[in-house]
Amino acid sequence: MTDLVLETRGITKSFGALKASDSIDFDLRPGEIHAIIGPNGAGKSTLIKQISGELRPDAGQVFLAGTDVTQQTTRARARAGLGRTFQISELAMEDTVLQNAVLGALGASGSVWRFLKPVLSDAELVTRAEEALDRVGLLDARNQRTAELSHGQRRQLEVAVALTLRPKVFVMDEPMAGLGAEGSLTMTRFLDGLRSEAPILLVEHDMDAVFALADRISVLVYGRLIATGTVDEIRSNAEVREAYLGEDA
Amino acid sequence: MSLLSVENLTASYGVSQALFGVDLSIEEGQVVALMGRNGMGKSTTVKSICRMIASQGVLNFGGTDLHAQPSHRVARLGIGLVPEGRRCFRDLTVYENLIASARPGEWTEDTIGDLFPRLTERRQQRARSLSGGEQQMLAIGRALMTNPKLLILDEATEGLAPIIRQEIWAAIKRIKRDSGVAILLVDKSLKELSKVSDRAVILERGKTAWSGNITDLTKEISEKFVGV
Amino acid sequence: MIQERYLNALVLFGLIAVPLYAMATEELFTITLATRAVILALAAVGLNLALGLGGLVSFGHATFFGIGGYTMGVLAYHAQTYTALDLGLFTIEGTKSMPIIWLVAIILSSLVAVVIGMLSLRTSGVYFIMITLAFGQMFFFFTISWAAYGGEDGLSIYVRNGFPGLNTLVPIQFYGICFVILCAVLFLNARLAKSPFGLALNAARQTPMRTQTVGLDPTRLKLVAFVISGAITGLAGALFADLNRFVSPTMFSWQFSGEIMLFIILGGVGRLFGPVIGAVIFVTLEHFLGEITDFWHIYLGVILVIIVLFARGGIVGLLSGRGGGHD
Amino acid sequence: MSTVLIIEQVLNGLQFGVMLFLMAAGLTLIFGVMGLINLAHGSFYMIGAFVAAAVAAATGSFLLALIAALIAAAAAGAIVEMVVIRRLYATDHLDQVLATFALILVFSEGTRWIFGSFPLFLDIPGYLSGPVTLPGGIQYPLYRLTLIGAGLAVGLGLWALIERTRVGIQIRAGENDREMIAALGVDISKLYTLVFALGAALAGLSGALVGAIQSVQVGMGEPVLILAFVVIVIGGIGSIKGAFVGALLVGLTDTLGGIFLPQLFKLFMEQSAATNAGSAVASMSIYILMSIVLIWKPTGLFGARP
Amino acid sequence: EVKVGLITTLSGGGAGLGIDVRDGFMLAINQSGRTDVEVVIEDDQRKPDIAVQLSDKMIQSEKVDVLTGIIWSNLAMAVVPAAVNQDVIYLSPNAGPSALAGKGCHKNYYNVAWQNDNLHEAAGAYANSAGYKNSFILAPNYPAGKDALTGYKRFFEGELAGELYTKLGQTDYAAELAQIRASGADSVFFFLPGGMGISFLKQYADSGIDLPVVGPAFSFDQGILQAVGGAALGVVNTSQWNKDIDNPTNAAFVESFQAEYGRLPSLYASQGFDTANLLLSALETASPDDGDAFRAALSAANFNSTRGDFSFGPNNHPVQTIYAREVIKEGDVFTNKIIGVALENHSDAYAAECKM
Ligand SMILES: Nc1ncnc2c1ncn2[C@@H]1O[C@H](COP(=O)(O)OP(=O)(O)OP(=O)(O)O)[C@@H](O)[C@H]1O
Ligand SMILES: Nc1ncnc2c1ncn2[C@@H]1O[C@H](COP(=O)(O)OP(=O)(O)OP(=O)(O)O)[C@@H](O)[C@H]1O
Ligand SMILES: [Mg+2]
Ligand SMILES: [Mg+2]
Repeated sequence: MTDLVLETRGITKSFGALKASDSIDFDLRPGEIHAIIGPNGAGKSTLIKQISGELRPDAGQVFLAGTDVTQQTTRARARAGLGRTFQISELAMEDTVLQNAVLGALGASGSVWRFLKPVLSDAELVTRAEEALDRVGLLDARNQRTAELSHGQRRQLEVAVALTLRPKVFVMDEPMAGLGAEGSLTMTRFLDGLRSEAPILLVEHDMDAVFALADRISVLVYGRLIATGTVDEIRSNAEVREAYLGEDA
Repeated sequence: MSLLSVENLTASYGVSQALFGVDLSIEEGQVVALMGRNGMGKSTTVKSICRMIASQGVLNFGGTDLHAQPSHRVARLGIGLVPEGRRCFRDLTVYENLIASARPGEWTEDTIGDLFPRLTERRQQRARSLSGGEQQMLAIGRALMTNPKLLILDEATEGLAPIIRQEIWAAIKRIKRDSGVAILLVDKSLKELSKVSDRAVILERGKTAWSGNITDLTKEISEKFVGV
Repeated sequence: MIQERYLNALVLFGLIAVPLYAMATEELFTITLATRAVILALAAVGLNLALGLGGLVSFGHATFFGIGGYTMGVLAYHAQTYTALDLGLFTIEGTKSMPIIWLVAIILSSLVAVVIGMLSLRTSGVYFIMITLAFGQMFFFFTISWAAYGGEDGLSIYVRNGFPGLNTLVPIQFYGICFVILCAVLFLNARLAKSPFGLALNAARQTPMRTQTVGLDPTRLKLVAFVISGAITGLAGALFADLNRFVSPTMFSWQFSGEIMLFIILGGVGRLFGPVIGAVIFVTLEHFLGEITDFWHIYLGVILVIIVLFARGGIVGLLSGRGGGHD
Repeated sequence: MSTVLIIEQVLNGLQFGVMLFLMAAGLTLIFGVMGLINLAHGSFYMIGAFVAAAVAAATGSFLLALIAALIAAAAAGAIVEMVVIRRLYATDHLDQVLATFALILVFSEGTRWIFGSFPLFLDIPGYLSGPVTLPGGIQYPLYRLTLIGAGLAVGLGLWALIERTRVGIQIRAGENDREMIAALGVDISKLYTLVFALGAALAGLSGALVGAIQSVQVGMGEPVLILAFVVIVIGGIGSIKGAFVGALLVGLTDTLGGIFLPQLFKLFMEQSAATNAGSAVASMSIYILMSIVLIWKPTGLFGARP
Repeated sequence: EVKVGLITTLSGGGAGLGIDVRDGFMLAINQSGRTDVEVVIEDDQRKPDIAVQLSDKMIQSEKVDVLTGIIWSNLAMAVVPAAVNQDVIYLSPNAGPSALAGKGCHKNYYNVAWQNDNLHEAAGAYANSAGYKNSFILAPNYPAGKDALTGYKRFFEGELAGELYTKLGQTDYAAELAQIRASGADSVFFFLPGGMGISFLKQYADSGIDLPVVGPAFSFDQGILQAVGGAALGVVNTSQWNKDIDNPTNAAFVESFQAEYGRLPSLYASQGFDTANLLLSALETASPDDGDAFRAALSAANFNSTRGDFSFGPNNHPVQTIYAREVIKEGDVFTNKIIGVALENHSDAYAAECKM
């Protein structure tokens, strides 16, 4: 089982009486996009937070490329190759687009304890950052202040920062949130290309995107994984239709 | 006379201008879709109407010049806002969020509870610990509790599960059918918008680029301005 | 509107020209005032590193200022009384040499900053403001009752300490020392802000979550900033003590912490020269308003209120037309 | 030390705590609930005491003096809010620090300008003076019991206002998102002026009440300011219950520390050194308490907000 | 032409004392009618660093011959040693820290008020004469507070029922009062300057404790008494001056001060007045330019003091009589009345250590 890029075993987390994660076993294989869907408040973000290290599970373990990282910090997991994007953009709003990307490159290089040389004269970091910006189509905006970006551009920057880390696995919490119809399409195409680089754990409510992208889908309801399967299996699963999809899909 | 009429509206964030001349009008009881790509000025238009940023041009609501009113008066005239990004009061409980700005009318805690039973379950939980979707429901409930004449929903279904999205669309339809509330809708789902809206206004670079009956919104037009 | 760069150059020019002019016209006290302004500016530049870059609103920076001051006071006191300083395990001699005193001041304030920083950084926001204040108050009350070194009366050092090759008793020479140190620290600060560390620190202030997910430790970044900041303010404290040839617990007082912060806000948070301009203006106002009326605090207060209300981004923001710095 | 004395000292500690709460109550409202750093809180406290002293001297009535203190401080608060503070809600805390620091200067020197440089006289009214005997034979000043009563009443009233009324909810909503609560139809500007004035009035009231047993002088507000901040932060910002518990803790620590620390040091030190060291540590004790609380619970005892 | 620098506290909390010293000083200068004495006045805000800078200014820029005015011991300690070493005469109108009276004495430093311990020593002496056997004593925890208790104990012959150091700036004394009540003391001595004393006395009066209180004049001075009110009535305090000391200089001083400023003079005003008169008397015989002669003229103390006989000891500190006074009410005004002598021609404990 060591070829699993990411795995959780029996992850459990309670908030008071509420069980937000109830013994969740989840895995991510190389080269795949594995989507997690589920009603609002089902515990998707809570699961992601436990995978990324923002929250400690009450019980259970998280494995990253076969190593137990349950006790490790967010930081250590990032260094071990976990690239995460947030449901609500977490960016340094006063800084430029390039600076945000360089931050990612800097984190990956680990050479932050340098105090005198201007960071933007470090060709290696800047190249790495610009490459990532180029891939998401933000290179032209590199000197703009992040606060001036439109919503869609910020989502792209989120992804670019994750790209600079050259992660082994992407964990993305609702990357399409707030994107217009057109933006969602563009993002879908981009993620489709990304899967060859590293597998993606995708949490998303945009079913068009999920059905277009996912190799497998897991459904989370009230903290429990009630089903895992291919797009077609999930689409036709009565329980999933009732809890999540409605008559729509 | 229209309930809300907006003519040649302009607005800026500091030195950068965001609106260059928006025209739109809403009749009583009408549902109007406000569309456009990301960053075209939809939310800025909404914020101008609610007087949350300074703007110029005509802003008339039921015969009152909104530009002469502070933000809270606008709301009391009967405009209820569900803002982009939810903006629930983090440290207040669900219940407190709902009643903080409530005004008497047909929407009460009970009727909101019927619309979103989940909120009733979380009545004493603080908004900050709600899930994204729960917060969205709360924001809608909160706006309805002000019992507005015009309800403005800026991306109200963002981040919601399909089944809840359907509930919200159903709720919007119900509001449209049962109460005389007019609705201004911003949403990315063209399919749903065309089902509930009477009219559509499309923004392009801060200007009204197209407006008309929803039935006249052809595939070409929407592809040109919205991308799909 | 002046470009910030030119404004900064103008300030530097003023800091050179005014004392030289004062020396030529034998207005010695003007030099003393300028020295005071430069040293206070140095203390504030130190705080600005934590506050402006790292977002750490320390209401206890007087702690480091006081430690620097007492380092000077205690070492010079032992040198002046020809007694050794007994540290239990070993004894050391006092000294009247500025470079040694500075070094000790920097080391001691850094050490204290490490401890205070580690404890305080568990908190954030207003809690951080208050816990740093608490540490400052502890030092304040400790020195008040520290009878061995004068308690509330403080310590007088009759003759200013020495610097190799200079006569520090000549006001303009001592001013020169302080001014050069200020320039060096400003230079360091400017480089730091653009360095990898500066970028990361800046991000840690704005979005700690993001900083963590790229594999950096925001707390450690802030701690390092806090320590550098404390060391600079400590150095300023040592200089201040030498300017006055006197140290007392007031150097630890919360009012003083507030004053350093005031310089920064007045000048412009996060602006390289903000603290310098703030300190210069404050010292000038304090001195010249006092000559006009007994109730000059009222005028000072009104002027400050007007500045807050109408100069977003401090004086630098006002003059350079780039209002609303960050935070 | 006898048990009765120990009990009496614990009582003193609690009493001091309630008095601290009374002094901090206005600040709890402005800082804790509205989220505004108001360094000028001590100035309203001072204004209350001075106005009370002046009115008491002129009319001889303590009650009138209290009412006048309340009104004067509220008026000062309202003016300050409308002229200065209103423009600072949207900006960061630092501008508030600078502006309200400047206000301290204006108020302190303004008071000195109007009332002169010497302390004023304000005394306990006859009907509240002198000690009463408590069960257990403890002699306790009636006026201090009155202060306890006033503190408890103010605390309870504040708690009910903030937690139980719609206005309270709106105030708290405003602290989370001013723009949004306004966009939903609440006149938050007017509300904030009122709240600020109320906070100032409470400060003025406590200044007048406490001033009767302390010295009414320029600068009397500053130590109060710091203590009040300590109290609120220990309890956790935004929590009235926290402020109350924080006040009691500070009161007990301060009182009992002053008494028992020197005794404690005597166990392993010689007499006068122990007195010295003990008193030194005692004067730091509340700050030590605060840092321990914050290191243990970084958002105070009852504060939830990160 | 003589230039005098007067650095004192004119703004903020302790301004009342500084203003009194200044007013007393200027009254004497004006009465002398001399136009060749220029007085430069500066406000130290009660901050030591500001005081030091002002003294630098006085010495460097104003080139004053004489400095005076400082109220507080800690400010004096910051200013005086450096100033007198630069050959400037310093005349202290208040504050006499022991460090400047003993080993640290200096030929250019003259104290025209008292050595810090003096009034406390007198209080101890008075307590003996009043027959107190068991005193409870308290003072704030800072050098002047420690000096105060040491001074009291130096002369008091009875037992101590308790000894307490309170926090500097403390305003609530419930805990201390409970301890006093339980201690079995027969008298209380306290040194709590400024607002601390006002608070203590008010709370003491309200506590129902009925022991006699002794203290130094600072908490019972004209400026403060009105704020303490009835709570101070009957309390005995020690002072080298009072407005009813019977000599022509004093009578003229009290009358002219009242006429000029519309209030009763305080202890501090009398000290400012005496300081100025000492200076004026020396200027009659010598010029500050002639250092030794001028110092000799100062040491002679050849002036009419408001407190009657006044002379300097070997350390340039006063040798003077210290009285016991009682707080009384005259019409609407609270004031003091001399009830006896506490110490006759008293010098200080440090004079022997002074080598000049
Ligand atoms: N800190 C917390 N304290 C208490 N309850 C919490 C906390 N965080 C989350 N919850 C609750 O846990 C449940 C799961 O929340 P989570 O954010 O993981 O949902 P989600 O699946 O991501 O929903 P959405 O799709 O709406 O984002 C929700 O009911 C939420 O209210
Ligand atoms: N706070 C702000 N400061 C500066 N510019 C802004 C700000 N908010 C929005 N803008 C700019 O104003 C323009 C209009 O933004 P607006 O938010 O109205 O767009 P929108 O149509 O609502 O987009 P979306 O669909 O992404 O929500 C954009 O170019 C955006 O970059
Ligand atoms: Mg989520
Ligand atoms: Mg929008």
